[in-house]
Amino acid sequence: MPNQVPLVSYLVLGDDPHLIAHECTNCKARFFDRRNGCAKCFGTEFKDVSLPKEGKVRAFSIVHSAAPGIKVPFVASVIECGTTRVSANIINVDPKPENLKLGMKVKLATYVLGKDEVGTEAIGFGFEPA
Amino acid sequence: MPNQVPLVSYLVLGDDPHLIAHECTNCKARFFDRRNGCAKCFGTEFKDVSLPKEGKVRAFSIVHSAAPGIKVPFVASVIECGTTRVSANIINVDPKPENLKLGMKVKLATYVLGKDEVGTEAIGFGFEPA
Amino acid sequence: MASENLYILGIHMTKFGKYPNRDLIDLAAEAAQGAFKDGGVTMGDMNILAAGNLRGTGRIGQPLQKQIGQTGIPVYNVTNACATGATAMRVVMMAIKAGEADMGLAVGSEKLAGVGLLTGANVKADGKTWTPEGRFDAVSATDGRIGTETMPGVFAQIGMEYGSRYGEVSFETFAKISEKNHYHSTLNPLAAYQKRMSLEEIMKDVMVAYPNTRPMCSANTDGAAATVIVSEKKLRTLSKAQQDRAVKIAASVLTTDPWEDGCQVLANVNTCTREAAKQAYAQAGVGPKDIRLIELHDCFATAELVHYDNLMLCDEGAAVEHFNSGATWREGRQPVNVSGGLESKGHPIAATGIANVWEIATHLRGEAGPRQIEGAKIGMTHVIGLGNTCAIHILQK
Amino acid sequence: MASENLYILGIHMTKFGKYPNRDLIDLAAEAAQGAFKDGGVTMGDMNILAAGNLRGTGRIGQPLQKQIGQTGIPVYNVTNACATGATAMRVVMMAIKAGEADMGLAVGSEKLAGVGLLTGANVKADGKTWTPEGRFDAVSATDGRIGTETMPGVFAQIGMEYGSRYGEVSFETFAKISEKNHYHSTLNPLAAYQKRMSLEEIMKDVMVAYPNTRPMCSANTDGAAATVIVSEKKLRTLSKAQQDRAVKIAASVLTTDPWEDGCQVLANVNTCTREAAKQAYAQAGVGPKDIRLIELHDCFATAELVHYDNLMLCDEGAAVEHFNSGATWREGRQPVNVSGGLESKGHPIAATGIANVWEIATHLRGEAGPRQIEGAKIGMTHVIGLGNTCAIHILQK
Ligand SMILES: [Zn+2]
Ligand SMILES: [Zn+2]
Repeated sequence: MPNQVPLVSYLVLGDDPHLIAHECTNCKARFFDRRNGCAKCFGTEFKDVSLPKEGKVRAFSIVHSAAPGIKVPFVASVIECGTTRVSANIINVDPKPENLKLGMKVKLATYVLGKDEVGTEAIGFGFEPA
Repeated sequence: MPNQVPLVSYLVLGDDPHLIAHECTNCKARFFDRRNGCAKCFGTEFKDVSLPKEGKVRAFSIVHSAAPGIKVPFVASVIECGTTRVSANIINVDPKPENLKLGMKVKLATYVLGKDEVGTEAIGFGFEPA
Repeated sequence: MASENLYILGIHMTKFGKYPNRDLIDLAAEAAQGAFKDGGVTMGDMNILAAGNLRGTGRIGQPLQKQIGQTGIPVYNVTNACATGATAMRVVMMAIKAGEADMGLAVGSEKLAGVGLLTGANVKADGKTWTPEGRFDAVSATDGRIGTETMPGVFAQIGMEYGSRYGEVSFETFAKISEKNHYHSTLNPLAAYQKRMSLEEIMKDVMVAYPNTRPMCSANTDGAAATVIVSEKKLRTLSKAQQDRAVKIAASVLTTDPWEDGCQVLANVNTCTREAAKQAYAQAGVGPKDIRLIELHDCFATAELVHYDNLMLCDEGAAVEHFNSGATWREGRQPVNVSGGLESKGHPIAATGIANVWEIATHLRGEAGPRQIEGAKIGMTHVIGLGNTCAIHILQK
Repeated sequence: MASENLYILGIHMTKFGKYPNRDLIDLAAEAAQGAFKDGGVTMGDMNILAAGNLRGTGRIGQPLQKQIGQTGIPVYNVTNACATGATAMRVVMMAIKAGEADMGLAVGSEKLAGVGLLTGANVKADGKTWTPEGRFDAVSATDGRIGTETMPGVFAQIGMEYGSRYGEVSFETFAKISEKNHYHSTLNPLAAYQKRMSLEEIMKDVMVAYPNTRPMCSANTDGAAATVIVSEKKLRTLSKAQQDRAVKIAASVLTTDPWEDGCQVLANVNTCTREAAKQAYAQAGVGPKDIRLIELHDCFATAELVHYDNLMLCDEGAAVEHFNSGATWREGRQPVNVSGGLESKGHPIAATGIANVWEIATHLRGEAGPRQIEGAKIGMTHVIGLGNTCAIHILQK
């Protein structure tokens, strides 16, 4: 099996790929990016927490116009994983309005984005209908 | 003789190449660019006036670093043509401090900048020691 | 000082559209000189200039001053995404309230014609070996792979998210909002597009980001707008004609988005708008029902809907019913975007926040001609800068 | 309101230098959080944020707010060339004087390490056929052909022009100014370069734009600075420790260049500086002789000289004599740029206008350690944004 790297560091690979969030140890606000502080309480300590792999669709758009290299149309969405909202594409679905519904249940899925010149695979993620 | 165009429209070519300024008809402030109004009196009417071809050096710098395509070092300067200040290179002089002096007398000179693909020459200008 | 009233003395917008032979400063100068003429003043009367531009150099104040008058006054160059023009107005107002000026010019200018999709995209070429970069340690571009950063897609989701809270909103409803605005535009000679479009035409047009088709997206155009703002004290020294046409700025509010879960995942334009509206109503001492007409930030048809609710023009959750009642059409109880809105008037970003003030002021002055909303005494403008900023002005005659 | 005094409550600058692994927001956040800590406050105490950045996205306010605290307050993104940081401070001050805030944060951040020559160059590829473009109908690039738009060349001429008015200034004199500033930098741990340089080393270094060699040019570095500004009324409600360290802003002035012949041919940084200085002295009720130390905009050694005169630190035309008297060395009567100045401390553009306030405030607080200027009770900062803007602050303890 080739070496793999995640598209972003909040995607944890391995036997059980899942997303993590940086949770403020003071107020429990959650973030996905490298932090200088907490946007809610201004704290500066965070711990990583795992997110559920299942969620439901809070919002979506079928995007027909994107940067070069991105296949269109694709489905951009906001997924509620428990109480935490996540940005993700809805994948493994024909991107038509009739196949998408607010509140629909989805689950995390990963895919190979591509290989670099030393053969390492980059792994992306999306959510697919559950 | 090939067709010629001036580098900028305030350089008038022909038998007697010279610079023109746009003079505010109200307050006589002078400008070289296309105008929306007068920076001094807010008037919006201008007429073109010819500048003397001789002047003296008000300020200069021997510039050793420039955009690609510009030969360095070159002498950037501000020339006083009568009472009007003009930006120009000092040309036809070895660009060394000992050859340049504040207040030195200079006169307008033109040169061929290059030809385009239909053979038209672009004409640039500078001031040379008088 | 802080309680002194401020007024719009002069205001002007260029026609929005394509100006291939005019630069940012030409447009800004036309707007500024138009505002001076409208207000019966000159650059020599200004004590401050605040200038906004987003997609050019971002700093047009001094180049503009070089063209319309170098008087030595302080110049502030501001940006705040699509709220840039409104932010320039706020800076002038603060200078006056601070006692540093009694009259000032705010201007916004943008060249956007022919610009393609506006994205916040962090697209980078895939490197030869994957190398983590940025705040997400991304080894490749994330825009389009982890949701979208394109404006049509972001605002589409903002509209859909409203459906998650209060019941699904149909594609047709969003399209009807666009139908209204394109209908309104037919009466506005300064709109870039003045073509009435049927609901069917709108729904069958090119899909940009479902549920927003092309005519449901703001139009990328060139344009500029400018306004002269004056203190009440100074206004009282001017002519009766000037005083008669001056429009009172009853409220001026700028907010950003307070923390709420998910707000860094999908831009939250609701919280900052609702908060700005609350503050604006309090400042002006009026309620939503007192507002005769509104220019709100319909950067996309999906956005207009949510702002009916955010601006409290309807009961909470009742934006669809509100729209379906006909209230927001120009013949309705409380018309929204009688200018045609950004979808048809055009959206030269930095100009927008002043152009919407021009629209309201023109109605309050009774000078809107065939598109005049009768009896307009109080109007409101709203603009959103993604990222986020909300600016609201309430104007009163 | 307008007459209320304002104070620096907290202020912080990052060390200037190279930060390849930190972005604009990391630097801005360090500066902001440092300023909060210095002032004993939090983001929750701020009622306004003004943020400046020039060479990045130009709008860092909201991305910063997302990292240090989303409280819903108004955010203003400003630019004013090298006066950007000072302009952010002015916006916060106007908000407080206007009664819209009692405490606010101004921040400037820039990533400039490794950036080459900063030009305003309108270089365009020569087209296949000559086509007139722009305000001069230029058929090809003019920068380098009709004078220079590069900063070193522009400021070299500004120094030479002083010589035209008051008698030629030697290369050596300009180089000695740089020698002074590099000497000063050896005591400033936050300076990007802290290396003493001999006059000979400076004169024999790479010539950039005669008479400015490389060490006579401001250093392109990364860095950020931030300050918390508070109203006197609010300050009086804070702890004695906070009140004791607060530094009064005795004057704050922003100007642009009034019309004068030639000002659109060679940037005129003299008129706007002299006017700003006059206004600042009047606001503070002090004269040039009352100022104990000055941080002025030595973007190039040639610039420092002219500002001795513009700030009226010497008699008109006597800048060379003033420098030769030794007055501006740290051991002299009225030291200038004891931080090392932009030539050695570094010049992360948008941070500069706040970092120079940090330097003066640190001396007035008696916290400058080995480089402390004794008895400093009043100090002045000066910054120039080409194009032009001048900002001056007078601080008092
Ligand atoms: Zn927290
Ligand atoms: Zn004039």
